[in-house]
Amino acid sequence: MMNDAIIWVIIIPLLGSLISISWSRYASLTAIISNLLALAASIVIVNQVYQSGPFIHELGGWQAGLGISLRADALSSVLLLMSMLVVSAATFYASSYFTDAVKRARFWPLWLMLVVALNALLLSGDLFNLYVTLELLSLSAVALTALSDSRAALQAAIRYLSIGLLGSLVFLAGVALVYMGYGTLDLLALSNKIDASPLSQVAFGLLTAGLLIKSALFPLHFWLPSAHASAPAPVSAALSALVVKVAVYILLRLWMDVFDQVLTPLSAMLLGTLGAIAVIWGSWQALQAQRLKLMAAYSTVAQIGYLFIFLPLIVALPEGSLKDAAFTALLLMALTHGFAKSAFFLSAGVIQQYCGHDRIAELAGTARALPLTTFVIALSGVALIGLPPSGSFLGKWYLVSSSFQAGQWWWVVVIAVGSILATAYVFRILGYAFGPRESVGRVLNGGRKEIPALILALFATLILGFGSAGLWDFVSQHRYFPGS
Amino acid sequence: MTNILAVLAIFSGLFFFLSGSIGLLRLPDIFTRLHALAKADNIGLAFIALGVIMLESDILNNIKIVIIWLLVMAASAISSHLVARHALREHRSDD
Amino acid sequence: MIELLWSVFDLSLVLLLLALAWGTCSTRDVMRAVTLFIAMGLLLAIIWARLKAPDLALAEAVIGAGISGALFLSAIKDYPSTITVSHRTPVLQGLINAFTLALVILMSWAVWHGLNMSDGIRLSDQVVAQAPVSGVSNPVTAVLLNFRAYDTLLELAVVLTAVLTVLTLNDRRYSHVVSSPLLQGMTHWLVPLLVVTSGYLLWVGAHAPGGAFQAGAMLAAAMILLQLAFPSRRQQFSLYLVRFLLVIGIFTFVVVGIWMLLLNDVFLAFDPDWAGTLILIIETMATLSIATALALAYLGGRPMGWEEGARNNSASTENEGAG
Amino acid sequence: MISEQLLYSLAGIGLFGIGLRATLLHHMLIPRLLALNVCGAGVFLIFITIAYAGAESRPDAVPHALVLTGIVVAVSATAMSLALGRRLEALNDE
Repeated sequence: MMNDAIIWVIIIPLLGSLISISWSRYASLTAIISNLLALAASIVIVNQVYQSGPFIHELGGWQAGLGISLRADALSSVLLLMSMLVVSAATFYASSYFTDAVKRARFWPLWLMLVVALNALLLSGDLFNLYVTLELLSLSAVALTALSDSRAALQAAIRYLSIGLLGSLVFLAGVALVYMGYGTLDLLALSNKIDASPLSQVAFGLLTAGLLIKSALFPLHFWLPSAHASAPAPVSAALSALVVKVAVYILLRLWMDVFDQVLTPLSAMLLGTLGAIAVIWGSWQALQAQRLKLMAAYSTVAQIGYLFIFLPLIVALPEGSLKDAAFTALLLMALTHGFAKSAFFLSAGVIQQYCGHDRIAELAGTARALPLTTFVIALSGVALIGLPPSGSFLGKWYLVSSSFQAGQWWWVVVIAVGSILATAYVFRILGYAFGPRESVGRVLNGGRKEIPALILALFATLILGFGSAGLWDFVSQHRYFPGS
Repeated sequence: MTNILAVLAIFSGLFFFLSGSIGLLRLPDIFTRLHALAKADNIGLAFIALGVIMLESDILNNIKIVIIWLLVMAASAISSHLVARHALREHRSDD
Repeated sequence: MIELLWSVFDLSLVLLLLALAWGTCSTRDVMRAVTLFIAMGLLLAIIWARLKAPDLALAEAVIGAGISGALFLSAIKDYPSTITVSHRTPVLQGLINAFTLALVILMSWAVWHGLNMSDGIRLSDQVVAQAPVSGVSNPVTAVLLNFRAYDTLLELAVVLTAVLTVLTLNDRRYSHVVSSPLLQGMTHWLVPLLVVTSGYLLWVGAHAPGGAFQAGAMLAAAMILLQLAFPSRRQQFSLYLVRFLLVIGIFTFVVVGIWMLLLNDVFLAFDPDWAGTLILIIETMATLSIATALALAYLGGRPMGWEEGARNNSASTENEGAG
Repeated sequence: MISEQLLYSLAGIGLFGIGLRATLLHHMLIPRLLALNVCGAGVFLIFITIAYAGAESRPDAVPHALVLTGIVVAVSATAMSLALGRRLEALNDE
């Protein structure tokens, strides 16, 4: 039973979704229980990878290639655990966020589908299956964005969907070319067969382009801010922390494990440059933003940029501990951002519900009315800037040191500017939040809403910061795909 | 001999289809177009079905072809009727 | 001679296809664009048949051209009928054109190389070799419901997600009522025929072209036809039944998968002896779900009373809160 | 035999290009959705061409199954986009 956790983590939310459609009366309870069960399953998976290394589940009992395989290694299992933690916290939060019962009944089935898509995507070992999970992810994410039911949200949702569909189709065209040349869809079999040819290069380009759209790398980020800012708060948290990130995960998987024969330093440099522009541009826009959630969304654009700066460094560094360290630092950055940004969005939701708006300039007094939420925002701000002891401090530290080791010092300038801008936008909010106001409203004590965000923020700052040594060992030992 | 007849039938079917399509493109209004389309296409399909029946020896398949022809005829008759009626109402409401 | 004729045939199919696609994408009249799109779908069905993919020909005709076309046709009533072509600046338009052209040339170059480079080892040999133990002899069904059944499970989840979204967003459309005695007369005998055909497609999918998706779409067509011809009868559908039909496909799929997991330690690992029966059960339920989903999607929103359960629930919890 | 494959795969690429171009150019929902569907049809055609192995031999069933999945996904996405558009129109009218 324990060995099958890799299946349960997908099936349990799926069953939960079906139940919450059929009996909307018990939907909240179903969602919480199935999330907790799936969280437990993801812990089992991480433990299994830790104990006995990466493993594989060949669905239907067919050899991977003919059938589809699910795979777990250090990268996917850690991201899975992060995603389940974020989702579980957001689930608790959402159970009290939606006051309208009809909205709640609409929310749960789609939310659980999003969880299914995230987990299925992280564990998939098959190129076409990745396409299907990407579509499931897009559709459920768009549906949840549209739940806000405002004009802005629907416009954002429509744009998000058509961009997402375009990205999937470009990805699918890449899949078609891969199958044309190599006759397989299994990632592992493909990594053994692949060679540098015109076909594989164009296919690789298409797959990458499709995923870049989904991961909102500058200049393909234009759909992100409106969608992430107009969705309901728990949805924004999942979109910014997870949905964008899993696209980066597939990209990384394809670049590092499958197409490593095909990629050129030049293409990595190109993505790194785009990432650098994203860091500066996103941070600058975040500083200009008038609304809290829009600021957080632009900050996501910037934080995704950091992840792409790692690519040219990892490609340039020689095989060995330096490369592994850069890779782990990338993972650490991704994890920290996931926890911090979801905490931030959940807190922004609390503020929005309390104040009735999220205009930054009018936040005066929230620090007194909502001390815990303001504290969470400060904590996640620490992680977004990259101050110690957060995980992103270590991540940026390694980013800087690998830039010097790879002889690409210019990234350091970008990182410095990005961090200064991040400091500015975080302190701008805190400055307004601590501002005085004549009549302080009722002090909200919404434990169910504030505690999940606090836990996520603590993960981002303390646990990842102080506990990252374990991650280092874990990733360097079990980083590779099972069987390779 | 049967082959030649079959090919002849299919070609005359194609001729009707062609004239139906030309009618669709060239005729001035929706009613005349429908007229061209429904009539010519039904006869065209009948000829093609006839030709295919001559080529096919299996009796079951032949029955299927006849059923298909009948179904298409009924469907095209009814849909032409609906299109025409809709057009007529719009035509009247325009006046 | 024959080869030449085939080439002429292929070439004219391809040119017509490209022309229809170009027309669909460049006309300024929405109605014309949709009509051309449907025509393109039908032409694609012929091309699938030509390329020896009859399963797809069926699916394209029923789903790609039929259901998609119906969705578009009913949607364009809600929209303005002329397309303002583009708000992009001329420079941007030029860039888009150049970019697309470059991409097309690049892909053609890749395919030119790629068609000759395959080592000939494809999954097709494995599919044929394993087909006898898959439980069905139609290789496409074997891939869909046995070798890559997990994909199909997630695909059903995609359909369900899309329909749930349709149901959450809007109330159903009431405007399209076509009451005509002729249509009603035809519906009387066409609907039973469609149901029988759908059942036939489902059953025959095991060894010949057909299967759950084609059958489901056919059944959906029957439902849509009924709703068009007899607008008053639809209220008699129990909404509990509709909910049940919507989820039964995935539910059966998952339950069978878990059963196999407990039995054989692998999710969805069918015993060869049982595989045929299990696949038929899954496909039957999936047909019902797909048909319900597509018919609801066509209605464009939730039927009356869809969210009553949640509403009652809210009323009762509010009362509890007050008490 | 190669020439048929080449012809149809080039047609698939052409369809993909036409759809892609129109998707990027249009900003109205329905034309853009039609364009996306055209684009998808192009990708499907590439898949089916790969499966086709000549007049005499049996085609590869795997791409057929993949395209069937793709068609169903496409129709779902279309239905969903149209519903989003309809809701937006309704909100605009209010």
